Order: sequence, then C-alpha cells, then structure tokens
Amino acid sequence: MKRRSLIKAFTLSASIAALGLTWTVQAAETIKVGILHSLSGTMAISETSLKDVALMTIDQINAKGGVNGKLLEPVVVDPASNWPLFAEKGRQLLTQDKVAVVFGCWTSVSRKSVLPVFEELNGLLFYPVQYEGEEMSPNVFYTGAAPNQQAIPAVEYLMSEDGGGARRFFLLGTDYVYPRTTNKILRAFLHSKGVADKDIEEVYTPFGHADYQTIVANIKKFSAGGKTAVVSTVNGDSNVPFYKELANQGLKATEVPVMAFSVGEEELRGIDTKPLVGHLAAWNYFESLDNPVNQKFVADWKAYAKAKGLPGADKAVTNDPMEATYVGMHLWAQAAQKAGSTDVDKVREALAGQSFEAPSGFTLTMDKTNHHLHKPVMIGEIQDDGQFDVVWQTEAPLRAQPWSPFIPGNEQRPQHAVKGQ
Amino acid sequence: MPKALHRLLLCLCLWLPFAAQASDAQDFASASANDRARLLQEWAAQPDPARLGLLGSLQQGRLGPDQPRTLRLNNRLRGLLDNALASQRLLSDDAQVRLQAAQHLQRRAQPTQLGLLERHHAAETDQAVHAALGLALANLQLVAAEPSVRLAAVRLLGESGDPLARTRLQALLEPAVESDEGVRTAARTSLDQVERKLLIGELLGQAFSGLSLGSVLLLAALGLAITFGLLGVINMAHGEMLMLGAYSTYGVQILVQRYAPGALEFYPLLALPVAFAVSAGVGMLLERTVIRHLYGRPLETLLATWGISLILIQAVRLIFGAQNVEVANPGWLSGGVQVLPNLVLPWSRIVIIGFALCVALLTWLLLNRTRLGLNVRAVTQNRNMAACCGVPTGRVDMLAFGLGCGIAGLGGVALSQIGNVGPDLGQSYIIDSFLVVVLGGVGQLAGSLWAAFGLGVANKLLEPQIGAVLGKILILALIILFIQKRPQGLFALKGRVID
Amino acid sequence: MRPAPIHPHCMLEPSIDAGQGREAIGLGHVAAPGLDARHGTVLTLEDITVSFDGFKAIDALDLYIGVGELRCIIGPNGAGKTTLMDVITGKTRPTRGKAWFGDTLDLTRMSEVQIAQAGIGRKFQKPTVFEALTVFDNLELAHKTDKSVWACLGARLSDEQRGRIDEVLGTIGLQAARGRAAGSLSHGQKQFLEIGMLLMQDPQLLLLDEPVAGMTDAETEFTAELFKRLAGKHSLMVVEHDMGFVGSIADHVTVLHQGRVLAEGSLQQVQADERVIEVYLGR
Amino acid sequence: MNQPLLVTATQKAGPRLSLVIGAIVLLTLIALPLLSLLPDGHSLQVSAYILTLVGKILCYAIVALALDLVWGYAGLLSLGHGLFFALGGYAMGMYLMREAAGDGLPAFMSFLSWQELPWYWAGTQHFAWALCLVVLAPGSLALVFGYFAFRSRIKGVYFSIMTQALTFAGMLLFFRNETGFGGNNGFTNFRSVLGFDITAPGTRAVLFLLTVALLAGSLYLGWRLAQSKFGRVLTALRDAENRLMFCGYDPRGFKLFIWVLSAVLCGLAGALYVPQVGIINPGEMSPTNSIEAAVWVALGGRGTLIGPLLGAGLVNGFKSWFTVAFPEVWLFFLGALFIVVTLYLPKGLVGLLKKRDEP
Repeated sequence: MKRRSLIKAFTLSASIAALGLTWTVQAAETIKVGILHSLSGTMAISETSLKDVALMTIDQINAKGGVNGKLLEPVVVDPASNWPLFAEKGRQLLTQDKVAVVFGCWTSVSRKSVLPVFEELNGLLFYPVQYEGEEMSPNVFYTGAAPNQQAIPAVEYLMSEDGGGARRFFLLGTDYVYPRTTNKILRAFLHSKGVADKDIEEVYTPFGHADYQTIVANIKKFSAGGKTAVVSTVNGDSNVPFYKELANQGLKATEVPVMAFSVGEEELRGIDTKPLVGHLAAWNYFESLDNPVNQKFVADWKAYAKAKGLPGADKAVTNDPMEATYVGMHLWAQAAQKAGSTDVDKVREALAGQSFEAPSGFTLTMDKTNHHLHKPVMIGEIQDDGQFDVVWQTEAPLRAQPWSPFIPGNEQRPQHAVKGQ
Repeated sequence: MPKALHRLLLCLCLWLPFAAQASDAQDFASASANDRARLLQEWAAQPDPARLGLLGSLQQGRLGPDQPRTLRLNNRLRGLLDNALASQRLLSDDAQVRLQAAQHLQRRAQPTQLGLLERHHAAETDQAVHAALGLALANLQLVAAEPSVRLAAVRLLGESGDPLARTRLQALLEPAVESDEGVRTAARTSLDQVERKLLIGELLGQAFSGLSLGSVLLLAALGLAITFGLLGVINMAHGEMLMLGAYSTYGVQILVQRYAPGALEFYPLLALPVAFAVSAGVGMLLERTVIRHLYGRPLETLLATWGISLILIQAVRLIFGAQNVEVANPGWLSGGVQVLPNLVLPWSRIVIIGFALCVALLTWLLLNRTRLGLNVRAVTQNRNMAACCGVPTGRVDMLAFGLGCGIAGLGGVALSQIGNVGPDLGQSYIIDSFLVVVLGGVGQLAGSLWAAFGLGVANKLLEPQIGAVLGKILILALIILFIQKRPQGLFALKGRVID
Repeated sequence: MRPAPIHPHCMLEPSIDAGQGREAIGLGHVAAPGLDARHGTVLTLEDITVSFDGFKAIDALDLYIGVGELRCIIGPNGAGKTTLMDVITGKTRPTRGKAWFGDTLDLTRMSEVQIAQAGIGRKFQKPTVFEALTVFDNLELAHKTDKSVWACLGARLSDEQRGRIDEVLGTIGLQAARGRAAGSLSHGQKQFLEIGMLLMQDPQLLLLDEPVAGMTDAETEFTAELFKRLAGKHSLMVVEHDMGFVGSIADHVTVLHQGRVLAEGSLQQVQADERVIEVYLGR
Repeated sequence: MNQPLLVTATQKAGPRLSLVIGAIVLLTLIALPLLSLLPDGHSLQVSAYILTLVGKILCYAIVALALDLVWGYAGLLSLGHGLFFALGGYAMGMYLMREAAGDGLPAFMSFLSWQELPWYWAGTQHFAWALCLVVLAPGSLALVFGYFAFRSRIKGVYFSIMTQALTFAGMLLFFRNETGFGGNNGFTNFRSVLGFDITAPGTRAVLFLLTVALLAGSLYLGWRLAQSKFGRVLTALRDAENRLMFCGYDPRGFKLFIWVLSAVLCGLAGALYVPQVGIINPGEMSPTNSIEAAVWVALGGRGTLIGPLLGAGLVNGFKSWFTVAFPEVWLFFLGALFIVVTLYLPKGLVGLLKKRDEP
C-alpha cells in the first residue's frame, strides 16, 4: 500500500520532468525561430509587445512563402524576468528545440546572461534594444542603438539653439549599467564641449523607484544655476511617477526640457501627456513618422493586434524596439535566403552589409564588421496625444560605435566581433 | 464732414487690429525658424493687444483661432511665445492677469523688454503688480550702466526669495563682473537674505514630501493593518488589492469618458466607492473560498495568498495587458500651489495626505464605535468565546477581511493618481506595508499611523544626504534594530504575544 | 562532563551540587555555583513588590522557605500567587525587594534558564508538556544533565539514565504510555508527566501551581503521598485551591491576599484566623 | 505540524523501501553526469541543458532542506534565505570573475573606470579563500542577525518579516553599482574554474556530482540531527519554549546553531549554483525568491526530510515545463498549485503519502 503510493509519487514527478523536456518536439519541415522575451515579471511591461511584433513578422514572412521554401515556426518561451532563467531558456531553445535564430532580451543583464550560452553553442541572437555598447559578440546582432546613435546626438541637440541651448545637465538614471555607462560617455562628451563638472549632476535611483519628490526638487534647485536640461535614463516603470511629479511641481519643458532615452510610445501609454508637451526623447524610430513603409508597418500592427485580440488593442502603438525587432527579423530572413541555409556561420556571413528599407524611412544596413545596425537618430517631442513629433533628425544613418571613443581603453579594442569581449 | 472723418477714423481703428493680426500671421507663417524667433522677440518688446488672439492660437500651433494645426513649435519658440504673450498681457485691464504676466517676466524677461518694463512699472497703479514689475525690472537692471541703478536693483532682489535671484547675485560677487565696491557688498547682504528665504522653502519642502510619502505608506498599509493585524492573515495578496483599486479607477475613468464626459473632472470621487466595492468583493470571495479554512495557521495563509496574488497579477495582465494604463489627474488634482518661490505643493499630494487621514479616522471609528467593530475585535481576540456569545464569527471574518481589502482598494485609487497603474503595482508596496504594520505593532491602528509617517519623514530626511538607495537600506537597518528593542512594535499591548 | 550516577534508592536525594558539570559551554549557558543553604532557608523573599503600571500585584511581601519544607500557598484569585512564582522563576522582575535562592544566589539577577539550572523547578497551572514528543522523550529532555548545545548534539542515554527514566515512569504510572506522543495524554496524565519532568530535573525547590487540578480523587491522594515523600529532601511550594488536598499535605500554610501575606501557620491556625475567613467568605 | 518530527516519512515508509528508493534516485543522479559525457548524438547522451537544469534544481533542493531545518524543526519561518544563498553565490562568483579577468580588473569595474579592487575583493583570486568566504559570509551574517533576533525573542511573523526586510536591504545594497558587485548585472560570463573550462562537459559533470554529494551530505546531517537529542530539543522549543527554559535549556543557543547551520548550507548551495547557471545577480535576493523557497518546503511537507526535496523538485520541474508549454498562463497553474496544497494538503505531499499509509 504505502509502497505503491510512494512509487506512484516518484514516477509522477519523473514523468512530469520528462514531459517538460520533450514538450516542443515537432515536425521538421519548418525552420524554428526562438522568441525569448519575458511575458511575466517586471519586464513583461516592455517585452510582451516585442514578442507579439515578432510573431506578426513571422506571419508576414510565412505569407510570402517563408525562407528557402520553408515556413518559420515560432517557439515562444517565458524567461519570466528571471536572469538565470534567460540562460536556461536560451540553452533550451538552442539544444532542445534546435532553433535557427533567437530574437529576444531587453535588459542588459538578460543579454549578458545568455551571451555565454550563445557563444558556447554558436547560436544567433538578435538584440533589439538600445544599450550601453561595450560589447561585440560574433553570436549577437545588435539592431538597437549604440550610445553614439542615441545619446550623443541628443545632447548635441539640447545644446543647440533650437534645443534651448542648455549649459547645465542633470543626468538622472536608474542605477544599472546602461545609465551608468551612457552617463559616463555623456560626461566625457560634455567635457569635450567645455562643460565643467560643476554643471553636471549625476543622480541614480533604485529600480521601481516611485517617489520623485526630492529629485524633482533638486532638479529645480539645480536649474536655477543656468539653462538646464535633464537627460533621463530612468527605466520603464519609474517614468510615470517621475513625469507626474514633474508636471505637478510645474516644471515646464520650456524651462527644463527632459530628454529621455527609455521613454517611447509604449511607456507614454501609461501617462497623461498633456502636461508633458515639449519634453523630448531620442530614438531611431517614432510611430508618428510619415512615410509609406511606416504607415504600412503601423497599420499592419494595429490590424494584427485587433485580429489577435491583444489586450488594449484599440490603443496599440509601435515603438523603436518593435521596429528594431521587425527590421532584425527581415534582415535575418534575407540573409538566410541569400546564404541558402540557416547555418549560423553562413547566415552571419550573409548578414554583413545586408540592408532593408525600414519603417524609419531610411534604408538600414547591417555593418560589415561590428554586428551593429547603421541607424538614423531622431529627436521627438512629446505631444498631447501621446505621440512624438520629430523636431530633428540626422540626414543619414550613423555607423554604431559599440566601443565608445569616450571611454578610456577602448582604442585598442578590436573593431570586429570576437568572442568573450 | 468731420463726422464722416470721425467715422472713417473709427472704422480704421476698428479695422486696424485685424489688419495687423492678419499680416503678423502671414509674417510668422512665411518666416524661417530664426526669423520667427526674432519676430517673437520684437513682439515681446512692443506688445500690441491685437496680437493676443494670434499668440494664443500660435501656442496651439495654429496661425489663427480657426486655422488647422500646421506650425511645428520647439521649446525655444514656445519659450519666446510665452514671453511675448506675457508682455501683451501687461496691457490687460485685469490686475490679476497683469500680475501673472509680471511674475512670468521676473523669470524670463529679455533685455530687449527693458524699456517696456520701465514704462509699465512707472505707469502701474496696482500695488502687487507694481512690486512684481519692480522685481522683473531689477533682474534686467543688474547690468545697467549706472551703479546707483544697479545698487537699487540688488537691494530689491534681496526682497525676493527666488532661486534665480541667488545665482544672479552670486554672479555679482566677482570684481570682474561687478566693478562697483558698494554694489558688491549690497549684493552680499541681499544674497544672505535670499539664501535664508530659500533655506526655509527647502526645509518645508522636505517636511511636506516626508508627510506625503508617509500618507502613501499609510494608505498602502491600512488595509493590511486589518487583514494581517487583526485577522492574523499574512495577506501576500494585499498589494494586488491595491492594484485592483487602481484598475477600478482606470475603469471608472474610461466609463465616465465614454458616457458622461462632463463629469470627468470628478471621476476619482466616483472611483472611490467602486474601488472599495471591487476590492472588498474580491476580498470576501477569497475569504469565503480560501482563507476561511486557514485561520490559526498564519504561515499557511502566507503561501495561499501568495498563490492568489500570482493569479490576480497574471489575470490583470491578460485582461488589461502588461503595459501600464493611463490614469490622468483631473484638473483639480494636477498642478500645485506656489507657496514660496522655491516651493510648490502639488494638489494631488495635498489631497492624498488629507484622504489618508480621513480613511484612517473612518477605519478607527468603524472598529471602535460600531457593532461590527466590536464583533471584529471580539472575534479576533477570542474566537470561541465570541462564538459562544452568539457572534456570527464566519460573517464577521468575511466582513472584516472585506473591509481590509476595501480599504486597500481606496488606497489604490490614491496611488493611481501619483504612480503608475500596472499589473506589478502591488508588488512594489507589499514589503513596505508589512514593515509599517509590524513596526507599528500588529493590531494597532494608531501604531501603523505613526509608523507610516515616521518612515516617510525619516526616508525623506535621509534621501538628500545619502541618496535614495542608501537611505532605504539605512531605514531597513534601523527598523531591524528597532524591533530588537521593541519586539512587539511601537504600540504593543502589555503581555500579549502575537505569533 | 557526566553528572555522578544516581542510584534508584536515592533517586529523591537532594543533590547539593546543582551546578556540577555545567561549565559555560555553548551560548548563554551560565555556570551556577553549588547551592549554599547552610542557614536552612532555601528561598528568601524580602520586601518583594511587583507593580504593573500602578497596580501592585505583589506588595512588600516577605516569605522564607526552609530546606525540606513543604509550603502551601493559598489565597483568593488575584492574590498574586502566580505572579509570586513568576518572580521566583525570573519570568517577572520585581519592582523592589530581594529574592535569594539559598544564601548566595540572587534570583533578581538571574535569567530563567540560570534559575532553572540552579535548581528551581516549576509546574505550570495549565499542564505544559512537549506535545509532539513521546512521554519518554519528555522525561529525557527534562533529565538533569549537561544541557548545552554541544552536549545535546552528541548525547547518548547511559543505562543509569534509562534506569532513572523508567524509575520516574513508574513513579508517575505512565510506563504504558512511554511511547505515546505527550499530546495524546489525558489532562491528568499530563499533570503527572509534568510532575515527572520535575522529578527528572531533580531540583532543590519545586514550585507547583495547582498540581491536582483535573485529577481523580485517587490520583489526588497519590499525588499527596508523592509530595510528602519528596518533602524533607526537597523543598516544595504548592499553590492550591483544593483545601482538602492542602490539608492532607501541608504542615505550614501561607495565605496571600492582595499581594500581601495575610496569615501564616498550620492549616488549623489560618482557618481560625478572622481576616482569612473574612477574605474567603467575604463576611 | 504536530506530527512527531523524528518519525519522518522515510521511516514511516519503512527504512528498507525508503533506502531502495533513495538508492535508485542517487544512482540516477550519479548516472546523469556520466551519461552527459557520452559523445553527441549518442542515444543515451544527456544534454548539457538537462544537466544544468537538474543541477539547478538540486541546488534549490538544498536550500529547501536548509529552510526546513529552521522552519519545520525549530519553527522559525525565514523569508530571507535567498540572501544567504546569494551571498554564497557571490563569494564563488568573485573567484570566477577574478579567474576570468586574469590579472586585470573584472569587466564591470573597468566600465566604472575603477583603478584597483575594493578591499573586500582581496584574496578572492585564491580558490581556498573563496571557499572560506562561501561559508563565512552567510554564516557570520546569520550569526549576527540571529544573535540579536533570538536575544530579544523575536518570534513567528515578526521574525519572518524581519528576515524579509534583511534580504530586501541586501538586494538594494547589491543593486548599487558603487557596492562593487556589478550592480544589477551581477557576475556573468565566467571562463574557468581552477583552470578548467567552465563550459567543458567534464567540469559540468564534476560540478553536478559535487552538488549531489552536498545534497546527500546535508540530507544525512539533517537525518542525524532529527535523530539526536538536539533535534528533540528543537521540536520542544517549537512547541513549548517556556517549558524548555524551565527545564534549564537556553533556547537561544539551539536556535542560533540551527539558524547558522542552515544559512551556511544555503551559502554552499549558492556556490555550486553559480558556476552551473553561469550568472549571479541581486535578483536572487529578492524577497519573492525566498518566499518561493518557503513554498517548496510547504508543498513537500515541512518537518520532514524528503518533503522539501520533493517540493523543490516538483515546483521547479513544473516551472520549467509550464514556462514553455503555457508561457501566457503558467502563473495560474503555479498559483493554483500553492492554494490547493495549502488547503487540502496541510502536511504537504509527504503528509498525503502518510495519510494513505494509515489503514
């Protein structure tokens, strides 16, 4: 009696484990594409829409007949905003599901967590978010902006006549590596522009910081010392309380403009933007861009959201990382087509110099050596309808500088991707 | 004949402004970015009441009241526009409008407006406006050629508590900038005056933000003080009750927008009962289905409610999406009141402080002045005895738990006004809530009150010195040490051990 | 180090070396010196006052218990009987006054644990035993031996110790239940088990709070016998309402009232006392 | 909660049967890493994925066991064990980072353009010292916290909340980049341990076997404790602390001992966890993780030895499966699981087995 029940329990657990391991074994005429975005936990707020846009793009590619005559089959997993789980799921996608390529990650830490796995198993990861640079792996293609494709032009604009000719800078960020590194680069850049240290204030808040009273008060105090701009690398969730505090304490964009690097259309959905008109954001794409490619992209997305009945579909918006995912996936498909195979080494080769007409209105090219996308830089102003109005943009896409010249010691870094950098 | 002439003149006068406006609009439309800036500066220097309408519509990016939005403004132009508008407003007959304009110019007046200000300052009859203009003028006169003028300006600035005045006066301390010895000394004395005023403002500001944070903590913890403090349920789903309250606010806002746009101003008030009902309802449901079976096993309740919170979070995520939803402050909750030149108290926070105190008071009354409260206390102190006395313990438990959750819902309404509304909203408050309740002494409403405000103020006093992160860590360390001294919290009952 | 083996026939011998083998090993473990009771008093309370914010539970109370004495404390509810025990066992600290165990140990300065180790055993009003453990284990834990952490880690039961435990099991009539979980015992059995644990502890002074509550007459009688046997070698302080029981055991009775000693003497004496009658019968 | 603790499910199930099952499990666990050494494509080859996954779960199982020692046996529910786990992990991580960085500074430090290592990194390039840290860091922290907590008799919920506050504070501290532990990114991108390539199958197998050994070791330790008088004193402590004091036992010492022991076990588990999953960051200290650990114990059945292991295995097994099978809704399953267990299996799965046993 007891014997049976004990054994039962044991076999039960064993079988469950087994099930878990053999869950996603399926037919093989398709090309498996891994999607590694958090659908639960703190990062779900940003990453879920990337998962959906990836699925949409896969549908579109399949509608055009897929790649090399094979259809793409998405494999969606949920790393649940848990960094070790990212590594585990990455390994699972590559070894268990044998996917040809993975689109995923948002935070730097998740990327750093999967990086060793991809380098070990020679996988292929497309990383769609702007980040701090200081990295260049042969197994990763970075379709988001490097600092020189976002931060530096943004500050140049702030210093320009139209930007309000800021002379003092309040660098506000959430305390993690992206803001740290970005601000470090900005400080060096500002020095080169003759801004003294006493005119630069650097402040960091913990994750999920929700009370910005003191900080906004400090910004006010600081701004009394001369024409000031805030450069905000505040992360996702904390932006809402920050902007609400700004508005309620009557800090207007005409007096102290805030230039944000992590606030896009998705984040604005959570904020009433009427009091924020005139605050700025720097990206490589905005939903409001007026060109046929983008119009189609936005229309497709809204239609897709409706069709799939995604939550809040009526207010569905696109943003920069979504565009980067979209572009990245098409680039990969083109490359795989060109290479005539999905073998990682062949695709990597084919990807160099691969270009695609992107919703940003430019033709974006994957750099031949550094695995980063050439991207245009745009400065958008928050409008009262929750959209951005582009007030400045580069004439042509810029080449990324993952190893920023403003960080000492980067001179002797290799200009092509090598493992373990 | 003269009559006709008069008529003609009259018509001309009547017609002129429109002519002027029309032409201005065309000028502006046709001008390049830089010319537009120049144009606005001219207008600021020579205001003309006729342009009022034009500037107003320009602010919205239109060339005229009924024109479509064609203009693309940037912050530079917006700034100049505000400035020009202010100087037009100086011409207004309404003293209040003139005052606001003057105050705006105190901060933003350009040298080109010197003449204008001097004229108005001389002509102004209203005391307040006169003074305000005087200050605005003084800012410009600091660079006047005549030392005596500068001296007067410096003295005048001493009166103001404006942070800008400090920087301006500091600049004057260098001999290189200010040649005149007398002016420099005067600047020094004025500077001291200004800094004293500013210091007061800062201290008040810190105190207020401390209270505000405290009120937030209180609202977050009050419900828990009942579910955990009285019923002894380690309610890990408490944060999700806050979240439900916030989402009900969002729902109400949407409905009002759709069906009664007129009442949008007051949707938070409508949201209060709804949020309370929703959270309380969910709470009672949970109590009947799950928690009822777990009384007297506090640590099990922890696990069960943990599971509940996971489910609630994911449910909301699937229904409303993982992104934050927009909950807008209504007019009367946005903006703030300018108490001192360097101190603005946001309305939302003022209201929340008051609201928190009201809720606390009501809860206290409910528990100590009503039959229900009596029953609750009876049941929580001795279940069996209460049952013997004919107290329907089951119903009381349900109502009490519902009450706790409902109060959390009310807290959610308040939080939605200052923070973001997303599925994870609750997670960020749960730990603080527990700390508040434990620190205050489990089962002690008054304790929770003091603990909440104590933590809030302490936090805000520490933050400027050592930063947000270290501040929070230090607070936590202090709490741990404090509990060493008073293992039962601030307001522990004598001899009663809760565990 | 092991305590000296105790032979069955002298199982109730008062051991004067309460502190033996209790070097400070392990945390919070304090060595207690051997009890020096040369002057014949095992417990000396002088001018003890305990006040809970204003209310005086015990008021300037003096009490002396001699070696080997069996003292009964009676008194109406709220007379401060239990508080008195709390003071002696260190649970409550007196607001004022002296409390000496023997001639050398100042109870007001010792922790509960130290007091217990020094040789004062206590039986609670509500029988408290280790419900999850077996009767045998309950007695084993109570056994007078090195009770530091390290000792417990490597503790093995010697034959003498087993013998001792069986002895006590016999005394309290629970041999049959030795393997049962203490939680499953009847109220009376728990009472006995707790008394048994006191025996295992082998203290100089036993404080017993209403030991016969919930016992059958036979059990009560048996308990009375047991206490009489204990007396003389141990000192006992029994708080009891059951006058019959008191009468059957007490040679000396103290009446407490409102935290003061109302009367003292033989049962007959105190029962004759006017004030006592007044207090009890409220005349 | 009241079942006699030394009568663990193992014994209930009869020593022989439980030995048999235990042996089977042990053999499978030992076989896994050996099979993983087989050449690729071999039908019996165990993939690195499964190996790391199981290895991770085993580390969690050790944490669950350690937590059960203080919760199930001494009745102290700690919601801060994640902190000790992470501390052990960080201690090991420091060594791995130094190993990866060679003579230079760890990468994240050169980001922040630090010139030399902070003092507390001294000696971490030596494996031996790292091992000492693995034990000392969690141990000493537990000692200090426990000493004060138990001295002032903090019990029950208060203790739980305090431990939660402790781990929360730790998390905030480690999130700071100035703290010198890589902030939010923590440590990652390890290269080698003791010169062996950390991604080599051999290294993995050894790490795995070490984990199995540690688990078996702590299981034996727990069993011995449950057997010893010490274990009975703990039980007594949990049920009637006052009585115990009047019996002459000093509860503080006993609590402190088991508390520190459990913390050290967590630290060791963490140290084995890091090289296997390849990352350690402050997320491990988040109160959520610690609560989850408590859930494992409760689900398996606290106060028993195999309960926690069962719980940790099942919950994490479920997680790994659900997050792939139903990425959208797996949290529902998990949440429901907790509720059902607490409602219908108050003694956990082990309790369920026992109930069946009673004729």
